[in-house]
Amino acid sequence: MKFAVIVFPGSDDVDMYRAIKDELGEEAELVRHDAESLEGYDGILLPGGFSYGDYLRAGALARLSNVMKEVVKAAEAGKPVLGVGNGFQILLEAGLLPGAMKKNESLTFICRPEAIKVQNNQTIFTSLYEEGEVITVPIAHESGNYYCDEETLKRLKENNQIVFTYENNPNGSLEGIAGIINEAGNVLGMMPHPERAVDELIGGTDGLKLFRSIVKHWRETTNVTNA
Amino acid sequence: MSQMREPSPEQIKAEKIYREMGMTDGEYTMVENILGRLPNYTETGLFSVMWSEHCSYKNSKPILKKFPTEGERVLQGPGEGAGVVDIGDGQAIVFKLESHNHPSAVEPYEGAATGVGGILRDVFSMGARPIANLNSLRFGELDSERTKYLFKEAVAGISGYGNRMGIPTVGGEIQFDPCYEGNPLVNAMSVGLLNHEDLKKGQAHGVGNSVMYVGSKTGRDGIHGATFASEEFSEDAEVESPDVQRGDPFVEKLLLEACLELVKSDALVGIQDMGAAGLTSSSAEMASKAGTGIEMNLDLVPQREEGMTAYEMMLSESQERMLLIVKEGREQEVIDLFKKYGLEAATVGKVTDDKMLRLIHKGEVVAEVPVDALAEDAPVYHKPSKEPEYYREFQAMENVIPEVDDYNETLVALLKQPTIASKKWVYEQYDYMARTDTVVPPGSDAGVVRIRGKNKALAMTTDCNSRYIYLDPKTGGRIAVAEAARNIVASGGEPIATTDCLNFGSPEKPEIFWQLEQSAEGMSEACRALNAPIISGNVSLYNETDGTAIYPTPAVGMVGLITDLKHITTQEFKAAGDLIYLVGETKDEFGGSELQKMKYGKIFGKAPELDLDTEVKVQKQILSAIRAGLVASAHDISEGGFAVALAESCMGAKGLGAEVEVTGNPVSALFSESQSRFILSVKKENQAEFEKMVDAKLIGQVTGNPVLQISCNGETVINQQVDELRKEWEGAIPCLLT
Amino acid sequence: MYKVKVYVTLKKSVIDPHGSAVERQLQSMDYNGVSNVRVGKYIEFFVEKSDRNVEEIVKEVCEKMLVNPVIEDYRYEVEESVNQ
Amino acid sequence: MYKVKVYVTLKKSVIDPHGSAVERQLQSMDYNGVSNVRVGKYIEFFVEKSDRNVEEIVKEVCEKMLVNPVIEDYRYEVEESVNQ
Ligand SMILES: Nc1ncnc2c1ncn2[C@@H]1O[C@H](COP(=O)(O)OP(=O)(O)O)[C@@H](O)[C@H]1O
Ligand SMILES: [Mg+2]
Repeated sequence: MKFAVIVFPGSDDVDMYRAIKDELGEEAELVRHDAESLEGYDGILLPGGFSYGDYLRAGALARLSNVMKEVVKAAEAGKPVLGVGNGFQILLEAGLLPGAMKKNESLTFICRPEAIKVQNNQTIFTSLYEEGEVITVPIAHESGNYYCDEETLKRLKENNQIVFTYENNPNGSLEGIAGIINEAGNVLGMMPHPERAVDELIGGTDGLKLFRSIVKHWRETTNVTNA
Repeated sequence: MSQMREPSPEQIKAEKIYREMGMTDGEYTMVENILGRLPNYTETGLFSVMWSEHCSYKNSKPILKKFPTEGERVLQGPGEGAGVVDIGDGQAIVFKLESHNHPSAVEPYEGAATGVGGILRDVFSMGARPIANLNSLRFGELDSERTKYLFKEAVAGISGYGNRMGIPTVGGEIQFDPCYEGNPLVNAMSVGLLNHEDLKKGQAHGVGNSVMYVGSKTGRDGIHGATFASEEFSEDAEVESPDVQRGDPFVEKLLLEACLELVKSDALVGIQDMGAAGLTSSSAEMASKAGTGIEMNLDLVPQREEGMTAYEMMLSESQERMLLIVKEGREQEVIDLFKKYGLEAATVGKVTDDKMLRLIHKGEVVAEVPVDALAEDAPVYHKPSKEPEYYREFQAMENVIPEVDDYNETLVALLKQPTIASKKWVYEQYDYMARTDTVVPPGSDAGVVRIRGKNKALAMTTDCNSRYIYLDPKTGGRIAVAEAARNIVASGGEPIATTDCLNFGSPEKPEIFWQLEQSAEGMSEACRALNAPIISGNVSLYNETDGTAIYPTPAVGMVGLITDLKHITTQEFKAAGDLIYLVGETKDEFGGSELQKMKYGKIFGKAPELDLDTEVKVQKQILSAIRAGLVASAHDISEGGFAVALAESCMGAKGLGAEVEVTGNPVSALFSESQSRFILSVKKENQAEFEKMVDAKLIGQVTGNPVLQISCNGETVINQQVDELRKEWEGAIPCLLT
Repeated sequence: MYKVKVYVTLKKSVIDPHGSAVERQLQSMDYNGVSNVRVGKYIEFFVEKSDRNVEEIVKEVCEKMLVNPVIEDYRYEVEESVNQ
Repeated sequence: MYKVKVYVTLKKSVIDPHGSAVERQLQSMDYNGVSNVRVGKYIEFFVEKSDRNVEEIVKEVCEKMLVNPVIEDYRYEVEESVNQ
């Protein structure tokens, strides 16, 4: 499976890129913010970091870059799109996922391993987890305080779009929401960093199953055999 | 901004205007002699910044000369942006520690942030990719609103800049003491990695080559920052403070990526960051080091503000800028490369053969001065030194053991002292995991970062117990280096090189100069003994408020090489049943200890002794045992003594406790700060082999019950739930901040 | 040339972590009479005269970039200006 | 009850990374007529009537909490208000 890791100015792309190449053993390419096309990629990854310094609002400037038009197209075409940390913020700003991010309640950046519950394992991103499984995945963000209005929350719940929640809400997120998926089920945004939990030596391996789920789904739905 | 008429050369002399720029009468006369005429305003400015302590090290040079700076691994010692050490496989690491004290006292967020930005540029201007940051911080006691503000904002600034750069902050140290109340210290360290062939230097070789300017535009920020950093604070200092520099980490990240791409190109001849004294120091130093001159047309310098004078442009400390020397004819490549990253590059001058720095502004030559006079040949002073009264008094004192009624209470109280308390509140604001190479995050003795693709890692730490140094600068200097090395060794590494930042009061005072001399002497001895030469560093003098100096604070940064990932060791206990060993001798040593400060509200007496032969032997033994796979956990004993260190080894583990038995005076056994000591835990099956290798005393074992129990001479002196201890220890700093 | 001022505020229904923190701090400093602190943004810029209606441009810029309509409201002022 | 509005702007000579980033992005989206973007803060709060002069309170609050005088300037407006 071939992933595009989208690089905005200020993104931290290495973690995601290494996770895919070194730990998952799949193909990954860095694709610049001004790229004209995302053709040929089977999955789109929006990594963490501070695109455009997170200036103005986290994700606000990145969502206006050229490549985002292509990300929207890919999402509409049903390709898996995963936004992590800053990537999640960009997906929200771009309207690919509902809601918005506010500053953490503490107003400070928080970096630490966090216990996350898998609320929905019926997605292409989480099929290898058990429902209700509690995994440890690091967070590292300053604006991870998820917000949406009541109506949206109701819809998220009805459609089972809340995929991950925090066990001990670290940032003030509404209902401890850590990750949500779109209605179509192919765009996932999450603040915890699964790409930082793919190696026993560093941060554990609880994030691996997420990437493996994506690959498994791709294998099952594509008749191209992977060499 | 309205254009002020600059004073004429005659006026500068007659009205002694150079004094306002920090230049002495004698120095002014030297300038007159060098030029053979009166310097104009711009030229006076160039000399005043370049001859400030911050840029010229005029007072500290004689001291720095004594540092051991050579070793088989050293590829570049002090003198460039940062030092470079070989780590094998054609790779090298680049690192340096640098102060940003004065800016941080005025505007803590931006001061600390730009401190991080500055040290990063020092590292990547060498061609290295920064892979980890650390810091060393000092504040007053956390009891005033001002200190809380300074502390919170400085941490936020480091977090704001370092995190945005995508570089993990993996360690550091913080101490709180009233002497830093008016003069906090913010020292930032960065460690970079490079392949030998990418090593770049800040040298302007090749007459005719182009001088190029890249990065942010120049504004009026921080004019005279270097001079400012070379003055002490007085009550009205805040009024006079120059515009503070403000950083833009986003631009710096672009600059980093662009520069790292550029160093792969042979179009690049030299590169230096514009730090203190911006364009002036970068141009003069690059030319001076290469034996060339530089001519710049200031009209071509990208400017953010209108109507800037030559003086303002040359002295501006706008952030996120670099000066490049590029092969003649290859400029467009550089412009295109930077454009790809959204950055501007401009050709502003050329390398000449006349060893002059010549500046042209609006068609006129506005300054013409010899580069060597500005850089290499700046004046050097040998300040008088005098042993202070207090030192003699302290040395004459007998060691007294503080009285302790309740050992349990005392342990808890010590764990809550901000200097000892968990720094989680701080380091959780740092993205210590960025780049996913941080094997040991902050919270153990040293941060450990692996080298991708190789079976090796780097251990890194910053240390300096300034209380010992105040009591006895030479011993304290030795201890600072030895402690850093202990933290490296306890993590499984072999110390390979050292960096330092000498934060002191005014060198004009003989007693302060003596502290500087003595502590540098002690540091040198220890670096020699431990084979960890000093490859880079920084000096920050005049750290005084209303005439009172901070404790002498020569912060030490050290990096060690871990030659096999299997050797990585942390301080927390691993499994119930493991044997606990104490290495080293405990004496009745409380001078400058945490217990002494807590009990008496002040420090006095002798610093703990340090025997370097013992230190070296102990460290060698422990490292061999770790390399032989015999050690489950290792932790050096530092502030607070044995009981605090043992508690730390328990608190880091989940659901484990310890039961140990010690002997001697219980207060000393628990709280003395004797040096060269470690607490190790060892699996039972390794007992015999371990004991053959390390002179250690078996004192007890790790228990599956989270209780810390210490008995002394057969009597239980400490009995505490580890969870309770952790709560107090982790809660102390957040509690003081609300 | 026009000078534009944009005021961005969090929607009433959205809790403002920054404002709340300021308020808590003020309370602890005994400014008990201060309430309902809301921290928003105040953005200034210039727009050159062109064929396009300046308000149209301002609205576009706000809606595309300066404001996140999920949580924020905004208003703006446009005034003619001779120099920057 | 008073309603207070505070406008915090960066001093002229201080760089504004937010403003510059916004401007660069606008430029790349062909809003070439937009220039000199500066991003500041707009803060609203209420102050209860008391013995103390409201302006005095506002100034104190601004200088102690809301504004960083080293890099920022501010101005404020106070108006009477019946309800929050
Ligand atoms: N300013 C800081 N930044 C990051 N980590 C810090 C800072 N201060 C302390 N730490 C971390 O907290 C832990 C304890 O620090 P310290 O008490 O100085 O350790 P030691 O006594 O072993 O030198 C270390 O892991 C250290 O890296
Ligand atoms: Mg230690």
